[in-house]
Amino acid sequence: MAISEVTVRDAELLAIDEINAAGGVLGKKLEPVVEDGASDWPTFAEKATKLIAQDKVATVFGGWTSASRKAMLPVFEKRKALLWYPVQYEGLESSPYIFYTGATTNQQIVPGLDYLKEKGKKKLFLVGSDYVFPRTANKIIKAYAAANGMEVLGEEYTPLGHTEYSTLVNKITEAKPDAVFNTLNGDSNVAFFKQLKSAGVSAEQMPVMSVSVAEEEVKGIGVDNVAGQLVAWNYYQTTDTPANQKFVAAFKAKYGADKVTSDPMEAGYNAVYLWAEAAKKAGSTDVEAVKKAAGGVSLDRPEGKVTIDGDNQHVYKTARIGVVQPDGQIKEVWNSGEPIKPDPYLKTYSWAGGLV
Amino acid sequence: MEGVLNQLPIGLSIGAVLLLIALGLTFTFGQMGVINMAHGEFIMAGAYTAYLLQGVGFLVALPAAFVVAGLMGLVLERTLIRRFYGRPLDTLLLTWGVSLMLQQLARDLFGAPNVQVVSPAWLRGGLGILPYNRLFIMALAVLSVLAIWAYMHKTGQGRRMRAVMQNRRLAATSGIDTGRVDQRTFFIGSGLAGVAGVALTLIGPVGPTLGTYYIVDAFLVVVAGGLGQLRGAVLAAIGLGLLNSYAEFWSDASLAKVIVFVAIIGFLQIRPQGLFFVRSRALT
Amino acid sequence: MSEAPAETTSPETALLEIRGLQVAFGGFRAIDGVDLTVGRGELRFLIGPNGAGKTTLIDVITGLTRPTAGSVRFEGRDLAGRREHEIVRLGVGRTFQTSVVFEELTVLENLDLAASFRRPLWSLLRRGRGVSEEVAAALETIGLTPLAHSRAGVLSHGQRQWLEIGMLIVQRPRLLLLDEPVAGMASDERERTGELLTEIARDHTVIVVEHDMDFLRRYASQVTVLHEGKVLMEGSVDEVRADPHVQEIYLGRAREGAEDAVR
Amino acid sequence: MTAVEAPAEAPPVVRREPRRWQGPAAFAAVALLALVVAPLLLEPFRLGLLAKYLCYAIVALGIGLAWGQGGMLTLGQGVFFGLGGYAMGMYLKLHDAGGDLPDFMVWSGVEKLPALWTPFGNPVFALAMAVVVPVVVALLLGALVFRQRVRGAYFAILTQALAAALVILLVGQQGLTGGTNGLTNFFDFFGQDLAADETQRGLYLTVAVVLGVLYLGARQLVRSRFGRLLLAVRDGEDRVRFLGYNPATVKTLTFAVSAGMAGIAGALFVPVVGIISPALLGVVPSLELVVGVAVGGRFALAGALLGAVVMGYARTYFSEELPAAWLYLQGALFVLVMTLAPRGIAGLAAGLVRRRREAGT
Repeated sequence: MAISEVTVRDAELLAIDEINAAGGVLGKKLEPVVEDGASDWPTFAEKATKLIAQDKVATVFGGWTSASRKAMLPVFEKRKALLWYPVQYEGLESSPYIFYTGATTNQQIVPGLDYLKEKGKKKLFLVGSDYVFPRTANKIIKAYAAANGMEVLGEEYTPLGHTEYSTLVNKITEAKPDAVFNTLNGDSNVAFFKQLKSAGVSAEQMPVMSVSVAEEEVKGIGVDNVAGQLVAWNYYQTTDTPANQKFVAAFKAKYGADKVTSDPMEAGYNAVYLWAEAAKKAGSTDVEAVKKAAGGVSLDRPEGKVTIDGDNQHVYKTARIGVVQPDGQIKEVWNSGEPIKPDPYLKTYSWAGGLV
Repeated sequence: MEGVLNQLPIGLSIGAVLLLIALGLTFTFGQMGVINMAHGEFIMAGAYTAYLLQGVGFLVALPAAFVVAGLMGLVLERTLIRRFYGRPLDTLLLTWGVSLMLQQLARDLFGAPNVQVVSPAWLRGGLGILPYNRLFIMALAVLSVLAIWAYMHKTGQGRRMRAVMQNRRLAATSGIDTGRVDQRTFFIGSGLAGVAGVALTLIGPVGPTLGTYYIVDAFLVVVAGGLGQLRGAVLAAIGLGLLNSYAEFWSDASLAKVIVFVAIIGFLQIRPQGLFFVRSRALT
Repeated sequence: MSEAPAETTSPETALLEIRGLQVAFGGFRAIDGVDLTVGRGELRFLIGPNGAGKTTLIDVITGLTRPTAGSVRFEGRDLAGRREHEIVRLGVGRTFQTSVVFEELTVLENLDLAASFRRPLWSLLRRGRGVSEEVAAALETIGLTPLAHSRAGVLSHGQRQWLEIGMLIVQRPRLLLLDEPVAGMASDERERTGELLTEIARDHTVIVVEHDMDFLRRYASQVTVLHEGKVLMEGSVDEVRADPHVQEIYLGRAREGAEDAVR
Repeated sequence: MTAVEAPAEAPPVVRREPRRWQGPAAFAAVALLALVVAPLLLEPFRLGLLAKYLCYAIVALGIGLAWGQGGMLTLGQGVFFGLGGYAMGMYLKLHDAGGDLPDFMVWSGVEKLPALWTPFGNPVFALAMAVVVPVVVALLLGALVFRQRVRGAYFAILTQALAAALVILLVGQQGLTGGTNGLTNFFDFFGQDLAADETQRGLYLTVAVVLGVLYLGARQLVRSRFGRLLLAVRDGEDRVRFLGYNPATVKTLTFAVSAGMAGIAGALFVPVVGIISPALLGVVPSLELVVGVAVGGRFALAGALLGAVVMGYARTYFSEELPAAWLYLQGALFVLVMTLAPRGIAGLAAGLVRRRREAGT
């Protein structure tokens, strides 16, 4: 299990512990079976099959990259089993056998753009890792820009795991955008921010809005390289809700005081609670019954109120823009006020008409 | 237009990174015939050394990483590689196994996420397009090459090393302890990987998979450089650095990698003699 | 033994013609202006002290080394720029100082492989069964019939050399180049090799590179002496042995080696 | 430094004609086990995994030919596996889409089916391409590289770089290839429902039969004159040249055969596992395949094949039972095999048999 997948698993196990301590679901204790997708999509599919066919689990929580979800999707659809996917993703999907507890594009990318527009950033430069999420995100960004009087000066992709960003930084500084929209993934963020910083580009003159940099990544990038930069998520460790104080405390108690919590972890943590709530409502862990009961299930979670949208099986989430602080935490500077209805196909956005 | 000009120093600085990561390999691979897939993990060891020595001083980390990675190389040579001389393909697979274990070891020791290595304050800022840390890497690459050259040509150990590289059997019969020379070569080659690792903390991630990002590039430099000579590695690194820089500037990072690969295959068509030579009297 | 002395060989019948050959390795001239003509049916010995350019000459003829200048013509065809296997296909075969046979294959398989080189590659896919007459004859000639099914890896040094010669014979080359065929052999093996050589020379043109004077005296007729990359002289064994210049380079060079050489 | 590869330790020292019935009997026993016993005993999920391992075994067979017999260490076999897999995946995708655009093209913003895809709607064409494309790529690469006498370690590194480059290319062409996701979500396989257990069983049997046929073919190749020539090229490429053969041709053809096998394996893999993605053909999976071959024993075709199955099983087993230790185990296993038993399981077995025989006589 590579890097961040581990902490999502830890958060999910914490939720299971908590639910068991409170008496379990429908009078039964939850028993976790952990399998490792090894950051390898076909392995995700193999392990999902094993969990369903051999271990006969009630439901599966997990998946990391979009590719891992796409690889597992046919397994769950064919075997009519449930997957709870906890990561923000590129939308344009609504499988009847998947619940999406992370943000879809209109709960993360669109609010991020709204924020940049509000701040008067008209010229954008798009940087992403070469895979599905950044490419789809950038398509949305370009459509948004076209409809909102913004200009996209450049769109660049680098291979996954790429670590040489001097040429890209040169391209960016030459284009002189007002802001950079960053959909780089994993280790590439470290190299990108280090090299951007040492090229003397500061967050004040050219802020970078990132959608894959959370509290955990900040540590690896080095706070001094990323402090002052913008991120778009639905949850931060600093999010001020009673449920979050409890979550952060419980997580640190279980895994160590130096651990941080982040958006995907919180979404995974939520997923377990949402499933448990739906099962209670259905009075059964049967897949079809849970699916039917899930619509409208609503809970107060660390990120605030979340509600399952019965139609597309996504979750209503509050969008939050944050700024990375010198202590490595992220401070919220803007939020959407209320949970945003998930719209994976951006059907309610007129500018997105040509996308799907 | 300024961007095009900027790509020149950028290309040179990419070349310097390539040279640093490949320098050790020109010894262990180019001259000893050992394909060390764990070279990337020695780079990683160097980077973690810099991580552990934060606060002590960045310049202290350089020799420390040289020694740490060098010792790792020495242990590897003494315990395993020694049995595999003359079987380069087997060493390749063997050291790959070692590299997997080292990656997992790093994960267990330091955790799976990247760790933070703060660049020293005196490397903040820059000169023109090149930040000081890039200039530092270039200077380090030049210094390493000079040091190696001086070692090989100006010291007795270096001369013995060259003797073994050119003709192992003859060297052995003229009283050179080839085993010792091999150990030294491996120590130096691996140590250089450690130095590269420290330098890479300035510009890239520091995590368990660090080595895997650089290993293929490092080998390509040695293949393109051929000859197993310092000169070949230097020229290949600079050439590939510039090619990378301009290919990426005019296309994108993904395509640049493909272009570099195609260029190397093409280069081999023109100058395969850089890559091997047939000994007429001792056919294999 | 050959009846045709070199000087009477006319250009039409010359099998191998080397003109103005030069080979330089860096600054060192391994061959420096060699002319050599070998006629059909000849058995020619090439001698000379170490570094005289004997093996380099063979390497050039067989395409292993590229000449810096000059030409090599075989049956009137220029060999320049041809790859090794193409030259073999033209009819030039050679052995090496350190014999190379395929140790994983049996003696028979080694010979069979050599004999099959003119077959189209596809026909090699069939499982070769049985022993062709030609291969059987070669086995007999080199005296390895009893070892036909042994792996070549178990052969002695002498047997390997014979196997190599056998592999040459089955290829029916029109020119054989043998590079020090008796080096490192015991005396009975030398004897055997000498007989083999005599037998082969009956219907082949052969060039032998050899150091061993004793062997030379017994089996050679025509000798070319190379020295420092040049042809020092050509002539019969007796002429060569009587030549003071030759004696000087063999005797003057290294006394201890000389004894061995003129023994 | 010389790029001339020293012949690694020599394969079996004693060339013994095995008793005539032994080979066929062993083959029949394995065939019975694979075709009758396994489908009866294993539950569908495990049978599917076995089918996957057998796909890897087909690749391993090719590696055994190229590396074990021909001395060409190919670290880019995933490339050919992937090309075969994509050919099959493209057909299945088009077939499922039934005239519409495949799903990933829709979300990648492709509006018209790319010309490259059009002919793959034809199953015969797609199946043919699954073999032809890898073979042609291998022929081209082989012709370029072997003609220039690039070999040994250099060849290994070049094939590795090829794998790295192809992954980047596939990932970058998302509209054409599905990007990192690759091609997945297939429903129908020549009229059979891919989710059904019977389909999976049928696929398993197909893979097993194909593997058996290819094994026999490869064995025939190894025992033919061509096979001896290949061995000769491995042990003395330059000497072979002086026998009038062009080693580059021999190597290129063998490399192409091994590529074709990998292509077939890839094409079978796709319906069995349900996905083909760049992650399956990069540097690491290609190396893992070679590792399997080395563990099983590269000098014997059966060893290579066995190694792939053993490694596949070990990977599944340990990642289920001891996930944290898997990387250590894999690394350690490999170091041990290379150090103590460089001829792999097959070598150990052959040694045992020989010892017993010697004890008996």
